[in-house]
Amino acid sequence: MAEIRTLRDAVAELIHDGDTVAMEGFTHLIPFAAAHEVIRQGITDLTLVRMTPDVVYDQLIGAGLVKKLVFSWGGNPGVGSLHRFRDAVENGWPRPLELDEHSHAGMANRYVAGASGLPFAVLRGYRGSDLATRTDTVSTVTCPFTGEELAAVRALNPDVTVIHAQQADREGNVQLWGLTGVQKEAALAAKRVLVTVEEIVDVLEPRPRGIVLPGWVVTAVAHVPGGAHPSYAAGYSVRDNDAYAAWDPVSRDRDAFLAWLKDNVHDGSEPR
Amino acid sequence: MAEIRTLRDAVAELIHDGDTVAMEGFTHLIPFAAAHEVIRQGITDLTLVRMTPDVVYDQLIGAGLVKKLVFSWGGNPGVGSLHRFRDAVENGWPRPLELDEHSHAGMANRYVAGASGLPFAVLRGYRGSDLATRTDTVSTVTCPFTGEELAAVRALNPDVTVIHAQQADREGNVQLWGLTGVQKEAALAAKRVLVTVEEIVDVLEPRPRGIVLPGWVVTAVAHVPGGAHPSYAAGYSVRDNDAYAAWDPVSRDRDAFLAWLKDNVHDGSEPR
Amino acid sequence: MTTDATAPAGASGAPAGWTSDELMTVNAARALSGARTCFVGIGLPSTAANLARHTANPELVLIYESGTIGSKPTRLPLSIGDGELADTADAVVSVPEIFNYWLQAGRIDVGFLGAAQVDRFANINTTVVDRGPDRPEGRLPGAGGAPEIAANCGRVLMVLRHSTRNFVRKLDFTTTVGHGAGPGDRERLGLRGAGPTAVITDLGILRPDPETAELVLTDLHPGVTAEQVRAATGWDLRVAADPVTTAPPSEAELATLRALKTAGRSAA
Amino acid sequence: MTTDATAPAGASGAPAGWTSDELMTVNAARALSGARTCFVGIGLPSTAANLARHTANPELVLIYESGTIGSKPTRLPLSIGDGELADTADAVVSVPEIFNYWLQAGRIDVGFLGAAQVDRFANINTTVVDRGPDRPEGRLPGAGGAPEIAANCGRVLMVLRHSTRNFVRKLDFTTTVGHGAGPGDRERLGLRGAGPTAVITDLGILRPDPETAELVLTDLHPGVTAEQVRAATGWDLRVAADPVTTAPPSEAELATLRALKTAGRSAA
Repeated sequence: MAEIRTLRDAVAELIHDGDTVAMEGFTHLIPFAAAHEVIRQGITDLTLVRMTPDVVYDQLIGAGLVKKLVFSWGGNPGVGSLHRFRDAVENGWPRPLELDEHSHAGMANRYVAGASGLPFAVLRGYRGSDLATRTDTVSTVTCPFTGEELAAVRALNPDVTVIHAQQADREGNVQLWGLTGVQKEAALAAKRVLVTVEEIVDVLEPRPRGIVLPGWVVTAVAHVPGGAHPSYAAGYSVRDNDAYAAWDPVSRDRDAFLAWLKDNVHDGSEPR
Repeated sequence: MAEIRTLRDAVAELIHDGDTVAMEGFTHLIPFAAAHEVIRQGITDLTLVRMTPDVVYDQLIGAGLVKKLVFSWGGNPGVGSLHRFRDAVENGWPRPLELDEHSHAGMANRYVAGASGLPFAVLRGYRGSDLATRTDTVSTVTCPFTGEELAAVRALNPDVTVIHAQQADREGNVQLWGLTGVQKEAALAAKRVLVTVEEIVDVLEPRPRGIVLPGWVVTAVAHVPGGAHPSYAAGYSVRDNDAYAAWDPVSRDRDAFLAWLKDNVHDGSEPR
Repeated sequence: MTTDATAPAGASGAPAGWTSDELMTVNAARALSGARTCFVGIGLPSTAANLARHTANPELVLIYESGTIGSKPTRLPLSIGDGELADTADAVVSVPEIFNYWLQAGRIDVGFLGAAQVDRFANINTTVVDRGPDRPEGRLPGAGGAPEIAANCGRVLMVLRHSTRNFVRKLDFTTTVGHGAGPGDRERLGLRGAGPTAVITDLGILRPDPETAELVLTDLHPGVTAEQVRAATGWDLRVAADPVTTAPPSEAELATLRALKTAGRSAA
Repeated sequence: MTTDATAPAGASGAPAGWTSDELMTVNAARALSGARTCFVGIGLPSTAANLARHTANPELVLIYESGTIGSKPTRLPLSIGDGELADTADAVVSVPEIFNYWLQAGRIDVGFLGAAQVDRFANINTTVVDRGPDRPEGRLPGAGGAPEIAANCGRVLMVLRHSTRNFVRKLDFTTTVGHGAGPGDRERLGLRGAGPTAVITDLGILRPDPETAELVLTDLHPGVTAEQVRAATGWDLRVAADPVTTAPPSEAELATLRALKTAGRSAA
């Protein structure tokens, strides 16, 4: 069964320099607080995996902790570009950023293969796209029954997957509901799983549109109310759109970003 | 959106001689009433697909309507053998029965491939088993990244899938809950979908552990309370274990079976 | 130039004015008339698809890549993860499921996409742009769902603002295939469906020539000339023999669009 | 012969008697001591696994191929679709998910199987039996989940009644691979885990020889002799140098097993 830890201890124990880390949450339930704890602890040389890097990875990239990004769409949803991501890719600031770039369908299936214990997944995808020319994790397989050629994508098996959920019980069983994205697959594909939760409850009541991760596939749970802010946590908080909009000017400017990082993450008063 | 029809009309319209038909429901929510309507209408030369043929396919096979069975486990759960199935396979009565036999994992993945619009699925399976020697729907593929050889199974795309669910609304949106087995995959893999339901409601309230099939992927809904009897319908009825036990002596004897068929299906008073 | 252009105050019951963005969105919504299901990209496509559900096509089933099927938002979703998309949906499924069981299986009528760069065969680049020999590649957001949306829907609609920056002679990178290098290319690549059937912009509508698959200007928005559109296009754009003029936005269309946008904003 | 055999009334607090089936089930349950997760076949394995959860291993996570994870039934499930399996589970998932994400990914400690025919390398036949030259093949139920359960769990336990009909020199059909043709075969075939580590019967327990992978009689149930077991085995069964005698069922084990069975029956 999963152990219930402080965020600080859980991050220190589960995430190490050089790890491949997936922090998932498709717009909803993005584990911002855990990412900020990674920044505070200065865990570096990370390969970050995420379908939609979002503001959360912009912050990690800007902090200089990321050597490689595996992703399929990198923008600030509803606002514009991720400027720290662009600055790293275009100008190598604060360090060069290697990319492994896919489509959403490809990334989703890479997690599915990882969760399924398979080395690859098959999909109708990438046909005619230049994406395959820039990665070695897309190839083809031929159907042994029809002769049709299909895309193959290599399985993703992160060292650690971090997600945010609404609830856990005291045995570390976790329930999330609403848009649950690719979180189950990302968690089951990983060697270690850290879940931050809004609430720890005595009994997890099954919810409509809920998924449950049993405690024995979760390594650690940390109680971090608001741990998905500024993204949504259905049933607990709505999206802080102002924060997403406010990110744009901050991220456009290196100094503004560094000041933001100091004030809001290093010296901030977030739950740890 | 799905049309709401009588069972008689829906079966007549959707299921034809020679069709490949999947009636799914993993012990729970088995569409018995629809199968009996197929028997009454004498729809024949069917290829039947189902992971666990159960008593429901024993009846269709005994009625002489089935030329081929695609399956992975054919028993009377908790009771013993399916004697009509055995009589057809071993003695060709009332007609020979061709088999395409798989493991559960293989069958489940064949439906997944069918639902996904892929010609095949990949799994770690069948290794060292003689199963592959008796079917042309198992083969191998080689991972283009690791060189590992894995099993490939051919997609299943039934002409018709028939399932039983707890509820539909008037637009033909369907919700089932509890053990939902492989029903979503079987339905989405098929060209036509018939759903019998316990109840037609004004509004489908999302249920814990529920899945919804939107009306636009369902061809017809028939209101057939008790349509899963003698299997379970969670929230509506429990399993009639006596009926499963009583099936054993009936199915052991050809004459007893024919008498049962006449009394209970052809002359019976089931909802139609 | 695009968002501020307004039409003159209309006579005969027409609204007092509209922006070119509104013209684009209204026409994009109209293009969804008759569709049963639409896989909706966020941004302009989502605005148009939601407008369609409130005007031209109330029965339209909206499908978002975040896993919602049959969403019926009363305001514009603020992101693809907006709770309202889930709360009002007929079904909510995982992201792998939405791509594999719903999109890839070929059961969606219309894929609705935006784009950064489009070429004459309606191929799309959303990955990188070449900014000249002395500058690094410019980074765009990336593919998202587009390659498989364009590959697996019955047909594809695109909506984007018209400029030589967006409508280019040659893509710097092909993220998503529209009609490839021309007729027969979709079949050769094993892509399902008809591919892009209309590119709706703030100036007019381009559609592929049935013979050559090259985009042709077939519709002009009120007050826009073919020369304006050609000037905003990076290749030598062909113009249909007798381009039609799109109907101006109706009062109902404009009122609905503005109400949707206001509701979306106030919910922020 | 198997189900009616009873032990003499016990002294020193032992229960008054037990059937050979109860001996088998109690020993099968004990074999689950220390396991975290068990993928449970229906029938004898399910009875044993449920008994284990009420005796030797209260924390045991039961996983059924119908899609339930962490079921905690208070009575024996009557079939794999029993509503109680779902109602008491930590999670309920689809059948494809249980096989792909949970079993195939190698996250289950123990696979617990029954069998119709077993050979000396603990390979299993549940497909067809040869009934002689003049008769058609006899039909068995088929593979079910067994091939992949045996291929993907950390180790495999088997429970079945002992007779020359079940323990055969040569399988008529290999449905499920245990140790194949001997040492190294699992690795060669790419099968995960240790394979079958114990075959628990109504007479005793067989375990694979660490060197040869051939099943050896290592444990005898109280009152059973090695010769009885050899006579009930279709090959020349090896017997460990000093086979241990299994502990008789405790009062608690028997009472719990009988209560589970009664509850199961009365719920019918």
